Amino acid sequence: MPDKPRVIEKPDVLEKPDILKPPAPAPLVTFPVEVVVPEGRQQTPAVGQRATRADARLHGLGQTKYIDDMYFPNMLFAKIKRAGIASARIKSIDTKEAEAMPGVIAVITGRDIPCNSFGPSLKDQPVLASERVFHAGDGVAAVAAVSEQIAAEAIEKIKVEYEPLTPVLDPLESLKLETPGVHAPSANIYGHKLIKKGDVEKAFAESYRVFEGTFRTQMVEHVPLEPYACIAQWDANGRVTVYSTLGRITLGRADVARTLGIPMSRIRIIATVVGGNFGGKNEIRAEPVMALLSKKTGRPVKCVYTRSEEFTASTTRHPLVMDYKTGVSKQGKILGRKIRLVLDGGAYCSWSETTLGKACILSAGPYNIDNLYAEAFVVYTNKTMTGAMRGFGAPQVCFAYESHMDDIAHALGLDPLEFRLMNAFEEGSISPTGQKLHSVVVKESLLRAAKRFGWNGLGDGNGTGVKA
Amino acid sequence: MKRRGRGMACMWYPIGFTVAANPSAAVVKVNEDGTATLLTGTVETGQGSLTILAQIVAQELGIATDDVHVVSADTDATPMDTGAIASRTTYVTGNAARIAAEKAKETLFEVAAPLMAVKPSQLEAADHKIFVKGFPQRNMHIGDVANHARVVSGQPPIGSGYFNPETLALDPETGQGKPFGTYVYATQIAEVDVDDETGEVEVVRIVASHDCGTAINPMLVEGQVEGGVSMGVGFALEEEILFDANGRQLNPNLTNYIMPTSLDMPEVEVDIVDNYDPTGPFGAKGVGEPTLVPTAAAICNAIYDAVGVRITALPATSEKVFKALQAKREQQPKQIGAAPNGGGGSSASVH
Amino acid sequence: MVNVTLKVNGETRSATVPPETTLLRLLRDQFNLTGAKLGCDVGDCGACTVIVDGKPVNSCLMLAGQADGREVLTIEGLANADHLHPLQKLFEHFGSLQCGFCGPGVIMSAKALLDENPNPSAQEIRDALGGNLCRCTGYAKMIEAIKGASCILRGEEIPAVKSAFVTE
Amino acid sequence: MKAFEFFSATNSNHAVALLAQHAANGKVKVLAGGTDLLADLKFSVHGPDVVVDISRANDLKNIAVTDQGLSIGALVTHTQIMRSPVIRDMFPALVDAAHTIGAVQTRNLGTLGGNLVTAVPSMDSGPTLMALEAIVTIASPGGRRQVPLSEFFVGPRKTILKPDELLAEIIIPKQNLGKPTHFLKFGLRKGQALALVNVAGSFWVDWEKNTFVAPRIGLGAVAPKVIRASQAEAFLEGRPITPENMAEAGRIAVNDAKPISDFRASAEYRRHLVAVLTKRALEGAWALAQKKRLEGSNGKRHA
Repeated sequence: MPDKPRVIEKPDVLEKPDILKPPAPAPLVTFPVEVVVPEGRQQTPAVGQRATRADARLHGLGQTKYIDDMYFPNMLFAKIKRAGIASARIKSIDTKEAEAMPGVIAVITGRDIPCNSFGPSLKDQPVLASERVFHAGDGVAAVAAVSEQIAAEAIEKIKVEYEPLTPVLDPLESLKLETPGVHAPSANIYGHKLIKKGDVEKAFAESYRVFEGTFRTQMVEHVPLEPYACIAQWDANGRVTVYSTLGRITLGRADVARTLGIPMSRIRIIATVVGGNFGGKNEIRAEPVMALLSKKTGRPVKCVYTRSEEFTASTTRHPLVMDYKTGVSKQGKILGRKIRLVLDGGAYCSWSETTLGKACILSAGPYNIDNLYAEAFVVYTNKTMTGAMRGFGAPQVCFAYESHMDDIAHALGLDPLEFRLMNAFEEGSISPTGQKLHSVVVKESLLRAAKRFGWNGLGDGNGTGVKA
Repeated sequence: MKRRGRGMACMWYPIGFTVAANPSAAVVKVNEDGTATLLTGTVETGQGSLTILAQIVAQELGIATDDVHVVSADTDATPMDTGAIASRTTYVTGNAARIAAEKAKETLFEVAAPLMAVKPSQLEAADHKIFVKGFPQRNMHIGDVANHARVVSGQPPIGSGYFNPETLALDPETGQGKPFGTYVYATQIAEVDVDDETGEVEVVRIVASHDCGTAINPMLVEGQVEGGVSMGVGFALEEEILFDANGRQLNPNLTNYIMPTSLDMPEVEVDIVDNYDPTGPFGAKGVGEPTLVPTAAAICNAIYDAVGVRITALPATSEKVFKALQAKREQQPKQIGAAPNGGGGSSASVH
Repeated sequence: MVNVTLKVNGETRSATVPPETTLLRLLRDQFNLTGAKLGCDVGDCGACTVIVDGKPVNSCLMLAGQADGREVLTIEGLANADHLHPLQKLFEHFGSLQCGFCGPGVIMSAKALLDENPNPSAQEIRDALGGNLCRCTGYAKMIEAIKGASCILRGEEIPAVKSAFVTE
Repeated sequence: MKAFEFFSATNSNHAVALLAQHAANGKVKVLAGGTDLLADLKFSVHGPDVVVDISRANDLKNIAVTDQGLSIGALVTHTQIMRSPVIRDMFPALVDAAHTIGAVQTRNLGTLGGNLVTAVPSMDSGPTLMALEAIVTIASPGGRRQVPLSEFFVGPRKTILKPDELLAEIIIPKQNLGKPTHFLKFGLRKGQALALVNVAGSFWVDWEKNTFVAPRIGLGAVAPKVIRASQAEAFLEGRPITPENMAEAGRIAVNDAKPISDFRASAEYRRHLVAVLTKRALEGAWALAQKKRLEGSNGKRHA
């Protein structure tokens, strides 16, 4: 460490050949030459063994290669310009200044995308917004440059002129027909589900008591520790290889083929190892953009989302507003239940249809209820799009029906365990959709958990004092 | 003063897509030494699905987990798979892998049968051997059979198979039908401490009893439950994407989006409910998603048990719990902590 | 540009990089040591944790210039040709990692803890992992493995694994 | 991150010289631990022209008891504070405060000086040092000057430091050495929490009368800068040490606080927390005072 300060001039790309050339070869990484196989992996029969994971050792050695750990010669780095405004009409996009920057190799916008829409069910999501912005995380342009730093500076130089529009943010507002359509001209309700069984009003009339409650849940992010990453490499045969953090390569390939307008046989998708999914990596994001940038430059192009893009430009968990009404007999048998669910779908459909369906089907809980009316709606808002997330609506409705169940148990002076056992499914029970259920163990799980926990009857809602 | 409470929640959750076809295909190649390679289009996103699939193939072929190498997640090299979604991999892809392994095994039996002077139907595979049912001493090492299959009888033992859960479309008017092949069930019970001065909630302990059919690998099931519970704790108490009046996120970073750290996690006791589903591979169903489903409800029920306030909107932040306590005290100034009937989120009406 | 020379996993390495280069970028892009991960780039997630002069730090919050002349240990330097570090062995044995992305950071934090505290309590382990976010595991099996590794390092028996099956 | 020039200082004088040299012609940032600075630079659209790295200035890394009091160098890391036997013995509150900052990794890099210079109202080092009436030494080309910490902060992320000045050391004056002090922080989670409110309570005891002597209360995250709860302090002075008086001091401290509502918490809730945490901090300090007395160590002011 020299004592005198280093005097150095501002770095300039043209004098920075080092970032254009691939990194130094990897040093020898040490690992045991003798591979000892853990016992569990060698046992037969294999099922039921606490076998260690095949990838565990590489994980522990830091040798698992995630996409951001991969490098190809001459690789470029891409960044996507985000709208930063929830609802607007795009008047113009000026990319000249960015294109002129030293180190910038290519810039594309939504107009460069052959078929600028995708989605698992409704194809309502643009790859890059070209006319309209539907939520603040929408991408509007992309830059490929010789370094991530230059790409990041370049997107700041892209000038986008917007005509701001009033965003729709509240799902209950959005539900009203007079509310302007997010995807005008159509109304904001884009999914509806209904499950009917017996006569719920009659059941309420015959009930000893009827309980009502409204429950709400929030928007949640998946937070995979590995942010979204993608590398696309277009070759001379017109085939493109896409390395992507995708949990569903089959659907991914179909979407890439559709948006690029090329046959599936020309697309190879490799998901390598994905650093956490939880539902957030079940559809394409920037794959078509990287493919086009690679086609345009003839070089491999890599894109890694920043943590903030992982929040604003990826799907999230649907917030729900849930109205419950339940009629019970004096003994505590559930006679009827009426449910209304409103799902905030955000800007795009994504996996909303699946979430809507599962939320509605599961909303009554694992209970025998002869009279049921469950209705669910999903609406657009100008918020971050919601999609698949661990549980597809189940965590939301479970919060509602199980909170509701406890309220009823307390009001009837019943032990929440007894009340649940009294109404829970058993082998052969008929589900809300009329399905005969098999291998049902709700009661077993209740009893085992209660035993393991040391559950002892109904509480008084005042807890037990413990030292602060 | 801290008050301790406990609350329970149970749930049911389906495996696979809602009605829509969600097939998986798989290819199993038995190598000349009796080890095997599985080709699958699903993706390892952390759950350990590839290890589970290897165990299923190994079980079918009577070899060990370590004898099965899995190639995955490449559209050029691996067969179609609906992917790592909807807690379907063990059940759907697992069934496909088992069927593919079974077909490869049939070839091995055809090759071995004449060598042991029996019919293929009289053979079984276990512990690296193919043997005559009821006469385990009459056996051949699976490697010898596999090698014979290639170099002598010229029948490379390769099997492919697919599986798609059996469903029935739902009636648009009544929603009646059969949307899923099977369901799993679970109960979680939470113990919490609530600081009745600040509203701060600490989750002390969670007991989680989960059904996943046969636990192909109990260690990985535990891992899924422990991870799901942590996501459930965040969902219950901390996590929320917040927006400003113009629809822009206020906290799109891990500084201000609050998820559980190691210091925020309770002791989690995982309990696997013994169960067997005849429609699953070796009785297995799945476990990925359901693990976080009941957590928030159990915690909020425990908060109610501790201090008698019902949180009706997640997350149950300290401030929300405090405000609920404040409202409750104003409601019943004289009798704090009295019998909470009516104090809940569900109002009652008598007929 | 700045010239940096540092000891990485016992080997002296040099590079000339732009001043704004972080230690993480230096390790990953210049030295091809990709074990340390970029998860948030602002020191919240801990996936980039490496040990500098014996202390775990977020390599995304340290400039390459600051690391000049220092000793850096990354996950790649933990095992040797003969055996895995007990932490690596037990993280495998207990299934402590799932997607694995947080793993290198978690293991380096644990290594630094055990170097200073050969017999940490569960709470001390939780505190040591407080800067390493994990979304898959709920941390439980990591804590088990770290406890186990501390036993091995002290030459004691590893406590038996809690099984999810309770015999009724 | 935007490009900038990088200079590394070998000691505090060198650092001040570098600042003087570059502050004239451009925006200069001082890099100590870097945990706040680098996180900021990664988001800032207009970065600094020059970054002066002082992390190697070893003359700013000492902890020592001088005739002025306890001197803590600006570059002492939070981890060093947690492990310093002197500090652990005299001011467990400083140890607790350091422990609540970020996580191990950030505590290993982050410095006490950096925490103060960043001047975020929710800083965890602030309340305790305010309660202990700390003084800071500022090094500038003209030499060194000292100011009370209470005058060091100007507003959110603003201090009195001029571009060519450097925070050199933090001094806890002699008369407060060993003063029973307790720190409490309330965050949105246990690990890596940002304070919604943090409070330090500190007082000497008149064991004959069993009354508060020189009570001091520091409040964080409830005003544009870290403040003292002067009204509550005035109330406690000379009053008997009782749970009622501590609770009342908490209620009074609410008037000293001017919290804002943000997405983390409402002003109303923060005010409530001020009352509860102030009371609890005073209770903690009282418990510590009694413990120190039993140990026969300094539970009361040195003669």
